[in-house]
Amino acid sequence: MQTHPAKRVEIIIEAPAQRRLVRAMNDAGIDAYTILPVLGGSGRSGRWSRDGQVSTASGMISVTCILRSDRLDGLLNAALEVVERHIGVVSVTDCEVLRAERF
Amino acid sequence: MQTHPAKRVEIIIEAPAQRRLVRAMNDAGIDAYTILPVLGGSGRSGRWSRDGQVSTASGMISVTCILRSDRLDGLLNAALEVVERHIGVVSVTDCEVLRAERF
Amino acid sequence: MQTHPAKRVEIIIEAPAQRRLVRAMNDAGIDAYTILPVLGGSGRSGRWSRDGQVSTASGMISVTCILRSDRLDGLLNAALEVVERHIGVVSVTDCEVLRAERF
Amino acid sequence: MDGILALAAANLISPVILSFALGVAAALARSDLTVPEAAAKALSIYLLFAIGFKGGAAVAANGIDARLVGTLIAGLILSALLPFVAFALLKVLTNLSRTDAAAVAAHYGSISIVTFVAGTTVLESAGLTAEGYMVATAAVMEAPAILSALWLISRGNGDDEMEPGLWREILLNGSIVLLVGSFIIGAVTGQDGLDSIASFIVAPFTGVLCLFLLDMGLVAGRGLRTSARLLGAGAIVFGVTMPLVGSLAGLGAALLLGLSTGGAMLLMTLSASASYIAVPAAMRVALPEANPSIYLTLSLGVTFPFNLTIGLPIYLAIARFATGG
Amino acid sequence: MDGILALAAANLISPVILSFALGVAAALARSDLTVPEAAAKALSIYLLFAIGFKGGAAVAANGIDARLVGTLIAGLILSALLPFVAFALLKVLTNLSRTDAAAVAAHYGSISIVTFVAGTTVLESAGLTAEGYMVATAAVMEAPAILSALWLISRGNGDDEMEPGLWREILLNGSIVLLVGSFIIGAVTGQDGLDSIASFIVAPFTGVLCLFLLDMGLVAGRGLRTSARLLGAGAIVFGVTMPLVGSLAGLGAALLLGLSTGGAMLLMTLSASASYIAVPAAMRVALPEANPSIYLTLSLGVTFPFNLTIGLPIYLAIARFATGG
Amino acid sequence: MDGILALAAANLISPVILSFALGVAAALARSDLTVPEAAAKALSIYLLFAIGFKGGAAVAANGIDARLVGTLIAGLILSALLPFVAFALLKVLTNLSRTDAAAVAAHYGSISIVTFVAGTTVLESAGLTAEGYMVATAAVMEAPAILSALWLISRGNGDDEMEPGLWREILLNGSIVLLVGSFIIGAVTGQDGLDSIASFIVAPFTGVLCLFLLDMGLVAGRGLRTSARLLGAGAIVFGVTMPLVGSLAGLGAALLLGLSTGGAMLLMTLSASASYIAVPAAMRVALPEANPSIYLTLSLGVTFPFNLTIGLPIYLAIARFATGG
Ligand SMILES: Nc1ncnc2c1ncn2[C@@H]1O[C@H](COP(=O)(O)O)[C@@H](O)[C@H]1O
Ligand SMILES: Nc1ncnc2c1ncn2[C@@H]1O[C@H](COP(=O)(O)O)[C@@H](O)[C@H]1O
Ligand SMILES: Nc1ncnc2c1ncn2[C@@H]1O[C@H](COP(=O)(O)O)[C@@H](O)[C@H]1O
Ligand code: NA
Ligand code: NA
Ligand code: NA
Repeated sequence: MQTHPAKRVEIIIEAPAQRRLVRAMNDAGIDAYTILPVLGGSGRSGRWSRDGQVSTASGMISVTCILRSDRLDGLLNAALEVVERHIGVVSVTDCEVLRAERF
Repeated sequence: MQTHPAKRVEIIIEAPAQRRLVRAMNDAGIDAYTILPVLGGSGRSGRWSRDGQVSTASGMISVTCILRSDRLDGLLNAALEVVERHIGVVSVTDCEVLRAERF
Repeated sequence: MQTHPAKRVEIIIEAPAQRRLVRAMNDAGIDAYTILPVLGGSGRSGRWSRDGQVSTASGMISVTCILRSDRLDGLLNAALEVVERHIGVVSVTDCEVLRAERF
Repeated sequence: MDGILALAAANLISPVILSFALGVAAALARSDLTVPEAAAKALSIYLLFAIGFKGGAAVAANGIDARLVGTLIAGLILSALLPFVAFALLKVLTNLSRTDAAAVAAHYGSISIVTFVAGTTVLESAGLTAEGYMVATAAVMEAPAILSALWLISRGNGDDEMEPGLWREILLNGSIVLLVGSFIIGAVTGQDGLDSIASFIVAPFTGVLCLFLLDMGLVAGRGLRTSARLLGAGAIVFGVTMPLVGSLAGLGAALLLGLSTGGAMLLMTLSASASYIAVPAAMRVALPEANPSIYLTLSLGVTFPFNLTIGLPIYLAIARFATGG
Repeated sequence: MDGILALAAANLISPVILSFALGVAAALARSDLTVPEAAAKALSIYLLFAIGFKGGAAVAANGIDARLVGTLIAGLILSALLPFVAFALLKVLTNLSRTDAAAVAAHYGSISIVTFVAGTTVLESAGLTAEGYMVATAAVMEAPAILSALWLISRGNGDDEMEPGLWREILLNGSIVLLVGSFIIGAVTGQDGLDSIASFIVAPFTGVLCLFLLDMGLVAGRGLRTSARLLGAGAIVFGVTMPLVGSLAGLGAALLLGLSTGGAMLLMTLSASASYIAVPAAMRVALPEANPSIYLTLSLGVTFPFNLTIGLPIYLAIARFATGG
Repeated sequence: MDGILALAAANLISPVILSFALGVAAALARSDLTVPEAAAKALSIYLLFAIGFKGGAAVAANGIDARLVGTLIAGLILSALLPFVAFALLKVLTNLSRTDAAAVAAHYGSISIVTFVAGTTVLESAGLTAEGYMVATAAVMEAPAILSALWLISRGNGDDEMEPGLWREILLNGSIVLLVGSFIIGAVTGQDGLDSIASFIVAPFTGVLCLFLLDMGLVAGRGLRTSARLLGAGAIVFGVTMPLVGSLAGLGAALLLGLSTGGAMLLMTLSASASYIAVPAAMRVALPEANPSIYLTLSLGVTFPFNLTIGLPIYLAIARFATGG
């Protein structure tokens, strides 16, 4: 089947920064993404878990964004700006997509 | 450690289409997959969020399927058939797996 | 933007094995990871779904770990040790990360 | 006329309605207030279980008679026919595509169980009661409208076959199964059964309803904020006209059946209300090409609040007038 | 005999049992009705908290005596020994692997707290009460069976060391900690404590139980649908024989201890019931090689409904006969 | 003195406090007991709705007077000024960075609604009541402290502009909107409204609070286990000194306003308590550089249990002494 090369960016970031990240992405012209919930994790700032949390302060989300390579730098700049202040990790994977016209 | 090349397909699709997608995958002989919940997202049809939704109408899921490359086309055909009618995105990544005999 | 090659390992494993997996990863010197919830899936042992489950016995999680390639084998060994006894799947993808010093 | 306004005002200043308003206001102001999805689903399970059970227990108390059977049949016919009325009205008032119009029409043939409950509350505060089997009528009216909408589409396409299993999937929608199932449990266990769980399904019911409506307000407000621009003036006019049309159809049936004032008012309410749980889910499966933002915003963002605030007192006034109650 | 049948019939036509039946039926019919996982877990937290607290308050009211201590010890021994009986029975009736048989055996030594509660309800409708410390007995019986099963396996492997921390992890399982913890809170705060939260943990209890059993029915039905083929006739025979065997062991202990009719019936019920929360979780950690579909389907899909419908009236009839109550 | 100890002891042996202790103990023992996030959020929605509604209904019953307005203004000023006191104290007692100190200070200027509710319970068991508008005071005190903390930081940075929309996002935090909104609903619908949902928001309230505190204990215990090492002795001293300092500031304001003994005790409690829902969320947005483990552990792991167990009886004793109540 015919597929087309694209980039898959995954931004794991603390939930309270979601609005800021989305705004930065929109400013960079990117408004297609999917947000997955995160149960818990561990990093330099220790372990955490979403269990029983009432406040939205503790908790992370994973934002996945599939896009054409020529738009990658715009997204990474937007993401970096937010991730630099907030807790978060950004990774980029090569992928193939169906129906390239959508991206 | 010995790893083996495989394909990792991720299908982000609206939740009500899950049964249809699984049926199509089964018909294509694929019955190993994992479904992750999706919190929200944005695309051509605007932003949405799972918060507070009572109906199963609004909401997406992410179906991950790891498989040998020779079975990729079968899966993509099955996925495309469903994704064409429903809201959804399909991406394929090269990956390596342990214990190739499972896939 | 400057990115750096890294590996993205995704371990889909039954939830009751989480402690064991984390312990094995820590023993291998790896303590940065993110855990995503899993809604359901299908494999050689049949279909399952998290809906309505009261016991923690049924249910899987997805552990994502981004790390430098030279640490990959340590992680895979740790993961394999646990996955061999438990229900689970391991896949590795090449990725690029921002801010390499974190990994 | 004064009576209607007084009742409407009293209805508006109730915790239930104000909770809905709070939700809408919070969403429009972009507050991050949300009810977790699992909690919202749990609330709806509670409500369906409680409504069904109490309806069943009421039928057990009153027994089955010809009017019950007649009312169920009337509900079935109303649900099956109203989509055609809605479809025609949409063709006149809007320029929605055939598919979108059919999907919207399915919602208005079917019912909203929370509107039904709010109607019961309005009845109670007016000192009226209704036939116990109105809950069963509500259950019966959930699905036929979906079939009518699909027929509208397939006739248009010249292809009148339905995907195998689809009809089954629609009928076995969780909310329908729960409502019918708990109705049967209530009917079988009767007053004894009701007594044993009344402090769970009766006493706290109105309070739980407040939280549920808070959530519905949040979802409706969010929908209005993001999708109102999809609705033209015509669609909004439809969203307040169709309930009135539906209510009159319901009234006609009620008069033919000889229902009590309360029963007439509830049949009007059911006919006037639009689904936002079962039918949207069915439409995503059966008519995925239809745009969900349109039918969800119209049903939950326009018609639901219209019925809740203005519609219910009107239906009661008309029912009283027509039945002499 | 007539009495048993009448009681069994009355038991069957209760909202609690019918809610379970509704869940099973919906799952078998492939309805998409589901209770969200978080809601199901919340229901189980509520039930464990309420059961533990009420048990503790009952002990506070009656004080501690020798029979209490004796009953706890008896529960411990029953839980530790019943897995050997179950294992032997499985070897005769099925051809399960040693590991699978040991895992199943652990479930039948341990207990199901919802079966226990259903037993209490049956007692109440028969106008009987039981010793308040039966909840504590239930808590004591949760875990020993797990150790026995692990011993059965390690003896077979010739390796009798347990992974460090495993035993601790088993004992600190959330459901055990919550049951024991709320029991202690109930015992410490006594009647005053109970009064302050009775309208939360007493009044709505049966209603909440209905929703919980609806969910258990859904899970059990789903399990039956996908995994029934894993169970041979032998396993199913085991699933209804073992509870009877267990109940007789419980009866023996109760007679030795001189428990009341109600106490005897509940100790029988505990011995007859099979775990589906704590033990499955422990098995995934301690015996991951065992197939979860087998023990879950057997415990939740066969033995739980058997006890709920047929078992409980039988245990009560036997307890009455044996204690002359 | 004896009276204080007796009251403190009685307070400690309540289901609510013991549920918190159970949670802490389970978390410290590494039990896997957890309350699902969605259930915890649902519990907090219930509590905020119930607290706000009851406060509003109380104001509706008593009417608005000058003292009400004065108390709201006093609350506003206390919330705005206490962060400066906290900041100074932190500079003396700890070597936290300017940012971390400001973030912690914001928490102590703001309030904890569960501590407030626990204070009400202590009042009730002492046979006292308070002005109905204390809930409104609590709502008013949520946010000003955040602004003060941001001002402390921006002054330090020489940059005193705030990101556009930030202030709005802070004020529209879900918990603030829900508390204020339900307060208004309670005030508008008054006693009739309260009666219609009392069996939901009044009767089961204390029981729901137990489960909520169980969850808070679990989260606090987990925080202590993983982050206690981040707190030096100085920070812990701050965590128990600052509430006392805050309570005295609250007492001063109460005396100036001429509040009742109960009102004074609650204003002290509000001033003494530290936020762990609204402010942590605001800090992640406004001061993401501050370390959340520090302020969460201090507020939820140190000050919250201190207030709950030792603080409340002390505040009551002082309030009684100072107001002659
Ligand atoms: N290398 C990594 N791989 C996957 N997730 C990570 C990694 N590093 C950090 N994270 C996630 O980001 C969160 C915050 O990381 P940190 O800022 O290092 O504490 C962690 O709790 C993890 O959820
Ligand atoms: N490029 C993309 N990257 C990630 N997720 C996407 C993308 N496009 C669409 N989606 C997801 O698919 C949903 C529907 O997309 P659409 O049909 O474009 O509205 C969105 O709400 C997103 O969750
Ligand atoms: N090839 C695969 N791709 C994605 N997920 C898988 C795959 N195989 C197994 N899984 C996941 O692992 C679980 C257990 O697999 P199994 O041990 O094969 O039953 C399944 O329920 C899936 O969630
Ligand atoms: Na209708
Ligand atoms: Na047993
Ligand atoms: Na304070």
